[in-house]
Amino acid sequence: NRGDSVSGSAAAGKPAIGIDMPRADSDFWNSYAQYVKTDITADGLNTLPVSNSENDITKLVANVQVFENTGAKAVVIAPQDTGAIVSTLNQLAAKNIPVVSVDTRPDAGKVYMVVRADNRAYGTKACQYLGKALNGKGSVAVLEGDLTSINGRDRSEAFASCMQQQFPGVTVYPLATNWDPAVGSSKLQTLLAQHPNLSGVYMEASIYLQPTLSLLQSKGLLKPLGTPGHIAIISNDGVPQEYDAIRKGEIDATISQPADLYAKYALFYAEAAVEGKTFKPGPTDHGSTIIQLPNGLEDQLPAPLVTKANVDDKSLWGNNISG
Amino acid sequence: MSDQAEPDEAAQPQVPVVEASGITKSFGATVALRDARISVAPGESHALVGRNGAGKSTLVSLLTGMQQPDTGTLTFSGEPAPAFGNTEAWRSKVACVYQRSTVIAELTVAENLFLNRQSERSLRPIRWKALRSRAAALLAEYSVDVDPSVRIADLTVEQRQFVEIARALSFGARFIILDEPTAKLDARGIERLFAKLRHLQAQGVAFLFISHHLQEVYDLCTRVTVYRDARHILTASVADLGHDALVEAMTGESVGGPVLAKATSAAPESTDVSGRSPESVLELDGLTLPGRYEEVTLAVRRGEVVGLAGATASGNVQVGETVAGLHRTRIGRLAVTGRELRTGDIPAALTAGVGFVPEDRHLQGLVVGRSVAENATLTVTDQLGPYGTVLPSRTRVFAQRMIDDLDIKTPDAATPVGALSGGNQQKVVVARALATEPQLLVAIRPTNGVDIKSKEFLLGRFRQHAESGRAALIVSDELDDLRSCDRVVAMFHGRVVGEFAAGWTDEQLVAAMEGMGATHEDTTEQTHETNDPHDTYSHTHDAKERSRDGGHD
Amino acid sequence: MAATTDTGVATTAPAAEPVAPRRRGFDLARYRDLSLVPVLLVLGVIGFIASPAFLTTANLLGVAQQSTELSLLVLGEALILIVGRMDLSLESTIGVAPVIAIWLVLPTSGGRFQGLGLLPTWTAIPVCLLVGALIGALNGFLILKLRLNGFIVTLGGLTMLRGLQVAISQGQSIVEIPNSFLYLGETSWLGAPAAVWICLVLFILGGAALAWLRHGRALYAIGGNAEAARTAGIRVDRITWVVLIIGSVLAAFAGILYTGHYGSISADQGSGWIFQVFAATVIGGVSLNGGRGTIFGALTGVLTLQLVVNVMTLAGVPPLWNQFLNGAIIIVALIISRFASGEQE
Amino acid sequence: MAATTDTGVATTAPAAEPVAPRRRGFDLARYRDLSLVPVLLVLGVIGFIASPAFLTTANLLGVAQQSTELSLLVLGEALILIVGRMDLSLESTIGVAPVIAIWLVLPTSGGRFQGLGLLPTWTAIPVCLLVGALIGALNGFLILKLRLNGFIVTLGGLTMLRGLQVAISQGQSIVEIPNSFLYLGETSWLGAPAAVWICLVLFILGGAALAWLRHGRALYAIGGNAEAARTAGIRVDRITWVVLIIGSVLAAFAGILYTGHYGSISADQGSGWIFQVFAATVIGGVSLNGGRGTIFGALTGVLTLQLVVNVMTLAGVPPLWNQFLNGAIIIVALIISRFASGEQE
Ligand SMILES: Nc1ncnc2c1ncn2[C@@H]1O[C@H](COP(=O)(O)OP(=O)(O)OP(=O)(O)O)[C@@H](O)[C@H]1O
Ligand SMILES: Nc1ncnc2c1ncn2[C@@H]1O[C@H](COP(=O)(O)OP(=O)(O)OP(=O)(O)O)[C@@H](O)[C@H]1O
Ligand SMILES: [Mg+2]
Ligand SMILES: [Mg+2]
Repeated sequence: NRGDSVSGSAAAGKPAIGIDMPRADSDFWNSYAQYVKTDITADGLNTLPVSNSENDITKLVANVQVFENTGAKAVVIAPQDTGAIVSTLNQLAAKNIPVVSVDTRPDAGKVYMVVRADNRAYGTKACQYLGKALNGKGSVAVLEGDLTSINGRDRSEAFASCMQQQFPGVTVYPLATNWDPAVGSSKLQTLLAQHPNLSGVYMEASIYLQPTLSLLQSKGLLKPLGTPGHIAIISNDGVPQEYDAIRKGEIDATISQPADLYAKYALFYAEAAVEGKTFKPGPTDHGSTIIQLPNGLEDQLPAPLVTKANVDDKSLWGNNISG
Repeated sequence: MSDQAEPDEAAQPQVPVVEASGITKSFGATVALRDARISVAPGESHALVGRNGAGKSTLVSLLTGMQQPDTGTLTFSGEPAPAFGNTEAWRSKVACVYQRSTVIAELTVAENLFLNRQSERSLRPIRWKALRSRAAALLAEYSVDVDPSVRIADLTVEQRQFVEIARALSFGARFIILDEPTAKLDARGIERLFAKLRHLQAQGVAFLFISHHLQEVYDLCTRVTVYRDARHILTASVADLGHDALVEAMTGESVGGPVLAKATSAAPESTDVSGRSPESVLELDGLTLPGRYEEVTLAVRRGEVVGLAGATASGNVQVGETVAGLHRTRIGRLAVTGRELRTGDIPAALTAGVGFVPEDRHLQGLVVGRSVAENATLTVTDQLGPYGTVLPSRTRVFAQRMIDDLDIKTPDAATPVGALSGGNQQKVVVARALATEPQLLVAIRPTNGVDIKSKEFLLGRFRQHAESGRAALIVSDELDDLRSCDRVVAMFHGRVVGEFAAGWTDEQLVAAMEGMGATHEDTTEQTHETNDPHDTYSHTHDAKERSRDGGHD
Repeated sequence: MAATTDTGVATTAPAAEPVAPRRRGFDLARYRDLSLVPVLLVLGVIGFIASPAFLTTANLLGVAQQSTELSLLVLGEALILIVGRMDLSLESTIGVAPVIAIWLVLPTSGGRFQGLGLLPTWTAIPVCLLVGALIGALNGFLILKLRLNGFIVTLGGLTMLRGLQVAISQGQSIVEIPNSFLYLGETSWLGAPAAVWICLVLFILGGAALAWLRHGRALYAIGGNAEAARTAGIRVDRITWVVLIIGSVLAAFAGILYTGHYGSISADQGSGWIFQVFAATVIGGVSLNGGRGTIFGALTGVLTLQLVVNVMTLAGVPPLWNQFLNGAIIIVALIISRFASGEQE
Repeated sequence: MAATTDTGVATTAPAAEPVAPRRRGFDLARYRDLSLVPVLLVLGVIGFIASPAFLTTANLLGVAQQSTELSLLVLGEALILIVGRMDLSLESTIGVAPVIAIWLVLPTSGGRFQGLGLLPTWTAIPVCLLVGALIGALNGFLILKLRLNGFIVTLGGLTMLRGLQVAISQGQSIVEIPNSFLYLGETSWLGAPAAVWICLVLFILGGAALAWLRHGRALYAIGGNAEAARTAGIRVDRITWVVLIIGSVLAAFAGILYTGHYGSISADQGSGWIFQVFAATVIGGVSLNGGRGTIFGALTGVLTLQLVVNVMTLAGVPPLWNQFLNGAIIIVALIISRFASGEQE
C-alpha cells in the first residue's frame, strides 16, 4: 500500500508533506514541478504523492482534504484563486497543519509562509524598463493575462499605473487574452494594423513569446535590438526560450520569476514548519525580505530583470534547467 | 347497430356537438382550409372524406385546439370553443385519435393511456399500481393483450394504435374524432375497433370519422362530408350517396367502370403456378429468418406482379425486406435474375436489380428536409454525372422525368419533400425505387394512407413496370393492393400457406391470411361471431366486412 | 437510431413468442439508472487498495461535500435534458448570480469590493435565487418565444454572463461574503455538512417529483415527444419554461453553496464546469435527446466523477498523467455502463 | 416536429395559384446560408466607423490569417454535424497530433524537448495527419461499433487527448518545430499567407464535394434520415466513419498551421476552442440535428466571430467588457440571422 512514495526509506521517519501542483500544462509550472521533484530527493523529504489540481480551485480543495486525511503535517499549495482557498486555510489552521502558499497570497486565512515574488513589482519593473527604453514617448501594447487571475491583474495594474505616473507620454494599449497566445497574437496583429508604429510590447507571460516573434517576423518588424525600427519587448517568467531570444536581440528583457527558488523555499519552509521553527519579518540569508501580512508572513523572493547584460548569469534558474 | 336511433329528423332542434363554419386556415402560402364548415349532431357518426391534402387533418387540429383557425367560428354544443392553449378545457369537449402517432415511446403503456391524468390532482402522488390495473382493465375492453408496464417502444404498430384508440375513447367525451384510425390495423383489429365504436354509438357518442377506405364509411357512418381542394363540397346522408357519387365528389371527376385496376385474368403464363423457368426474376428457396418466417419458397417471373399477402406478424413484410437486403439470413437461398444474392446487404440488392418501397415512408423512405429531386434520385446518384459527381442539371432533369412519370404534384423539383401531401410523398418513395429501373420492385404496403385515386394510379404503375419486362412483388394485407396482382402468395405465422391465381375471392384469401385456409394451422383466435370455425358462411360474412372498400362492387 | 432489422421485429413479431425475452430486456432497461453502480464499486475497490484513508468518514464526507455544487448543476441540467432542452449557461449562472446579489447588497464603501448597497444584507440569498430565475426566464424567452437554437443561445449566454461577472467584479475575487452564504456553506448538521443534507433533500424532491407527480412525468412526455405531449393536454411551452427557470435557480443556489463553501467568489467560479456537468449527467444515463434518464442516475454520474478525482489523488497518479487518466476513465465508465445496462446510448 | 396535418393543397389546388408564393418562401430557405451576410455587413460598417485601419489590406488579411486554424476545425465539425454526429475532441486533436508527430521525429538529444527520433524529419506532416486519422478512426469505432453516445465519447476523448499531450510534452511548450510546419505557417503566396490560400482551397473542395459529389450529397441524406439513406443503398456507417476521420485529419492539419503560425506548441493549444467551433458552425446555419447547412455558411460563421474580436480591439473596448460584449454579439447575430432567414433554428 503506497501512501508515501517519492522519497526513499531515509525519509520514511520524517513527517509527511502534501504538495499540490496548480497545473501541468504551462512551462513555468513544469519547471517548478521539476525543481520540486529534484529538491525532494536531494533533501530526503517525506512527501505524500504530489497531486495536480488542473487550475481548478475545487480540485485543489479536494486534494488538500486528501492530504489532511492521509496524515500530512504540512501542505504546500499554489492557489490560483486567492479567495476561494480561505475556508480551506481556516480548516487547516483548526487542525494545526501549517500551509506554505507559493506564487499567490491568499486573501485571508492563516498561512505559515507565502513564497512568491511581488507581481506588482513585475509590472513596475517592466514599465520602468520600457519607459526608459522609449524615452517616455511612443505606444506600447500589453498582452494581459486573464482578468480573473490575481497575478495577471497585479501585473497589468502596476504596469498601467506606473506608466501613467512616470511616463505619461507613453500610450498603453491593454489587450485581454485569457492567457491564450492565439488570442494575444491576433489582437496584437489587429493593433499593428491600426498603429503600425507601435514601439513596445509587454508580455505578461512567456507563452506569448513565440507567437509574438512569429507575428513580428512575418510583418518584417522583427529588428534586432539596437537597429532602427526595433520594437522594445519585455517578457515575463524567465524561461530558457526567453534568454535565447534576448541573446539574439529579438527581445529586450524579461523578468525572471524564480521557479527554482519557489520550489526550494516552498519545501524549505514546509520542512521548517513541520519542525516547529518560526520566522520574523526582516531580511533573510538568501537575499530576500520577509514581510508581515495580516494572516502570516511572506518571503518576497528576488525577481531580477534579465537583459542582454546579465542573461548569461549562471545563477538565473533559466540557465540551469535541464537541456 | 340497426336499432340505433336516427338523429337526423327527430333531433332537428338538437344543438350540434360541434359546429364549425367559415373556417380558413393557411400555412404560409398554402391554404389548407378555405371557408370550410362542418356540423356533427349528437350521437351521429359523421364521416369526413377527401383526397390526400384536402384539409381533413388540418380541420382535426383546429377542432381539437392544437391550432388556431385564421377565421371562422367554432362552437361545441352551442358554447364557444375554449381559449387557444387551454388544452385541458379542449380535452373535455373532444377526444381524438390523431393521424400521427401521439404515444410516447419511452413511457409505459399504462402511463401513455393516462398521460396528464395519472393522478386526480396535480400535487397528489401517482399510485402506479392502481394505474396499471386501470390500464389493464381498459385494454381488456379491446382484447389487447399487452402488459401495461411495458414500454410503448416494445409494442407492435397495431398494439400502439390500440393504445391510442383506447386512450382517446377513455376520456368519456361525447364527441370523438378518429383520423384514419384503421390505417395501421389489420382486418381483425378493425373489426374489434368497429365493435367498440358501435357500442359507444349505442350510448349516444358522436363521431367524426376519417378514412380513405370508403367501405368503412358505409359500414359505420350515417352522414358524410366531402372536402376537396381545401373546400367543403357536400354533406349528405350516407344512404343517399352511392359509391361512385362519393368518389366523384372527392375527385371532381366522374367515375366510369371499376375504380381499381385489376389483374387481367389473361395475364401471361400466370396459370403456370409451379414452373420455375429461367425467366424467374426472384427465387426464394427455403429462406428462413428465425423467429420471423420459415422455409419460404417463392418465385416471381418476368412480367408478373406477385402479391405476398399476410396479416400483421405473418412475416410477409420481413420476407420483402430480406429481398431488399435489410435482414441477413443464414438458411435458405435467395436469387435475383438467376444469381445468388448475399442477404443483409442493401447496396448489393440494389446492384442486383431490386428496387424497394419501404413500409414506413416517414421512418425509412424520406429525407424530409431535402428536396423532391434529391429524394427521388437518392438511389441513382451514380448515374447523374461522371467520376462520382452529381450534376445538378442532370439531377433536375432526372427528377423532372420521375415527377412527370409518376404524376407527382409538386411546385417544382427543388421543393422540400416534407411540404408535399401524404400521397405525393408516397409517390416520391416509389419514384426513388423505380429510378434504378429495377428488375424486381419490392413494395411493402405501397398504398398506405394514400387516397383512392392515387392508389389506383400507383397500382397501375406497378403493373406497367411488370409489363415492360420486369417484375414486382407487392407485400401487403390490403385486398385492393392484392387484387391487382397476377398471383397472390399468402403467409400465416411465418409460413407460406397458400397460393392463389387471379380470380380468387376475398373470402378465400382472407381465410388463408387468417390461417383458416386450405392448410391445417390451428388458430386459437376468439372471434365472437364465429362459434364454429368450419361454418363457411360466417367466414364469408366476416371477410366481407373486413375486406375494405373494395368489397362492394 | 434503430436499425431496420429491429423495427421490423417490433412491428410484426408474433404476439406470444417474444414476450419472454422482451420482458428481460425491459427489466434491464428499468435498471439502466443503476448502470453506474458497478463502476462505483470498482472505484471503491481501487480506492480501498490505493489507500486506507479512502474508507474513512472524513474522506467520504469530503467527497460528498465537494460534490454538492456540481451535483446541483447536474440536477438542473438533468431536468432540462429530460424535458428535451439544453442549457450551457448554467456554468456562468453559478458565478454571476451570487456576484450580482452581493453587488446589490454590499455597502458602497468599506470592503475591497464596493457594492451598490441598494438592498439589506439579508436579501442576499433571495436576490441571488431571483437572479437565477431571471436568467432562466430570459433563456426561455429566447428559446421558446424567439425560437432560437437553444444550444447556441445558451452558449452565447455562457460567455455573456461570465463577461458580466468579470465586469461587475472587476475580475477580482470577492471575499466580503454575507453571513447567510457562509452559514450554508460551512455549517454541519448531524455530523455532515449542511450542503450535503440540502443536496440530498433536493435530489429526493426532484426524484420524487419526476417519479410520482403528474407535472414531473410531463417532463418525460415532453422530452419524448413534445407534439404528442401537447395533444395529451400538457402545456409544453409553459412547463419547459418553468424547467429552464428551475435549472437556473438551482445553479444560482449552487453558487450560494459554492461561495459559502470556499468563502469567496472568484471571477472564474464554475468556469469549464459545463463539460463536467454534461459528462456526469450523460454517463448517469440521461439522454441528450430528451425523455430518458433519472435524477438518481445523474447523481451516480456526479459521484463517479468525484470519486475518480479522489482515488487518483489517493493513488498518487503523477500530475502529468492526471488529465489523461481522467478522460480515459470517463470513456471506460461509459463502456462499462453500456454493457452493464445492455443498451445503447 | 411535424404537425398532425398535411400538405395537400399542392396536390389539388389549381396549379398556378400556390406556386408563386411558395417559391418566395422556398427561396428564402435556399439562401439561409447567406443569413449571416447582413451581420457581416453591420460589423463592417461598425469597424469602418471605429477605425480607419479596419478597411486596410493588412487588417483584413490579418483577420483572414487568424481565422485559418479555427476555420479548419469548423470545416471538419460542419461535415460531422451535417452527417448527424458531433465531435468535441477536435479541440484536443489540434494540439495532440502535432505533438505526437514532433515527438516521433525529433532527435533524442539536443533540443530542450527530447523526441524519440524514430522517423526522419520530413515525415512530420504525414505523421501528424496520420495521427489525426487514427483519432478519428478510434472515435468512429467507439461511436459506430460500440454504439456509445458520441457526445460523451468525444468529451472523454477531449480530456484524454489533452492529457496525452500534457504527458508527452511534459507540459512544456515545444519550440523545436520542423521546418515543414514553419513553412506552411509563415510563407506568403501572392501577397497573402499560404495558410489562407490553403484554407480557401479546402473550403472550396469541401463545398464542391457537398454540392456535386455523390458521396458528399450522401452526407445530407444520412444526417437527414439515416434509416432512409440506408434503405436507399447508402453505406451509412462507412460514410459516417470516413467523415469522422476527415474531421480529425482537418483538425490535425489545423494543428500544423497553428504550430507553424505561432512557432511553438503550448500544452494548452486549442484549449476551449470547441465552444468557438460550435458557435461558428451553428450561427453559420449548420443544424445540430444533422442534414442541414453548408460549408459556406460555416465560413461566414467563423468570419463573424473573428470580425467581432477584430472590431472590438479596434474600437478599444475596455478589457473588462470584452467577454460580455462577445457573448451579447453572438446572441444578437443569431437573432439577426434568424429574422433575416425567416426560419427557425
Ligand atoms: N412544416 C411543414 N411545412 C410544410 N408542410 C408540412 C409541415 N408540417 C407538416 N406538413 C404537412 O403535413 C403533413 C404531415 O403529415 P402526415 O404524416 O400526417 O401526412 P401523411 O403523409 O398523410 O401521413 P400518414 O402517412 O400518416 O398518412 C405532411 O404531409 C406535410 O405536407
Ligand atoms: N404545419 C403545416 N405547415 C404547412 N402546411 C401544412 C401544415 N399542415 C398542413 N399543411 C398543409 O395543409 C394542407 C392540408 O393538409 P391535411 O393534413 O389537412 O390533409 P389531409 O386531408 O389530412 O390529407 P391526408 O389524407 O393525406 O391525411 C396540405 O396541403 C399541407 O400542405
Ligand atoms: Mg390527414
Ligand atoms: Mg395521410
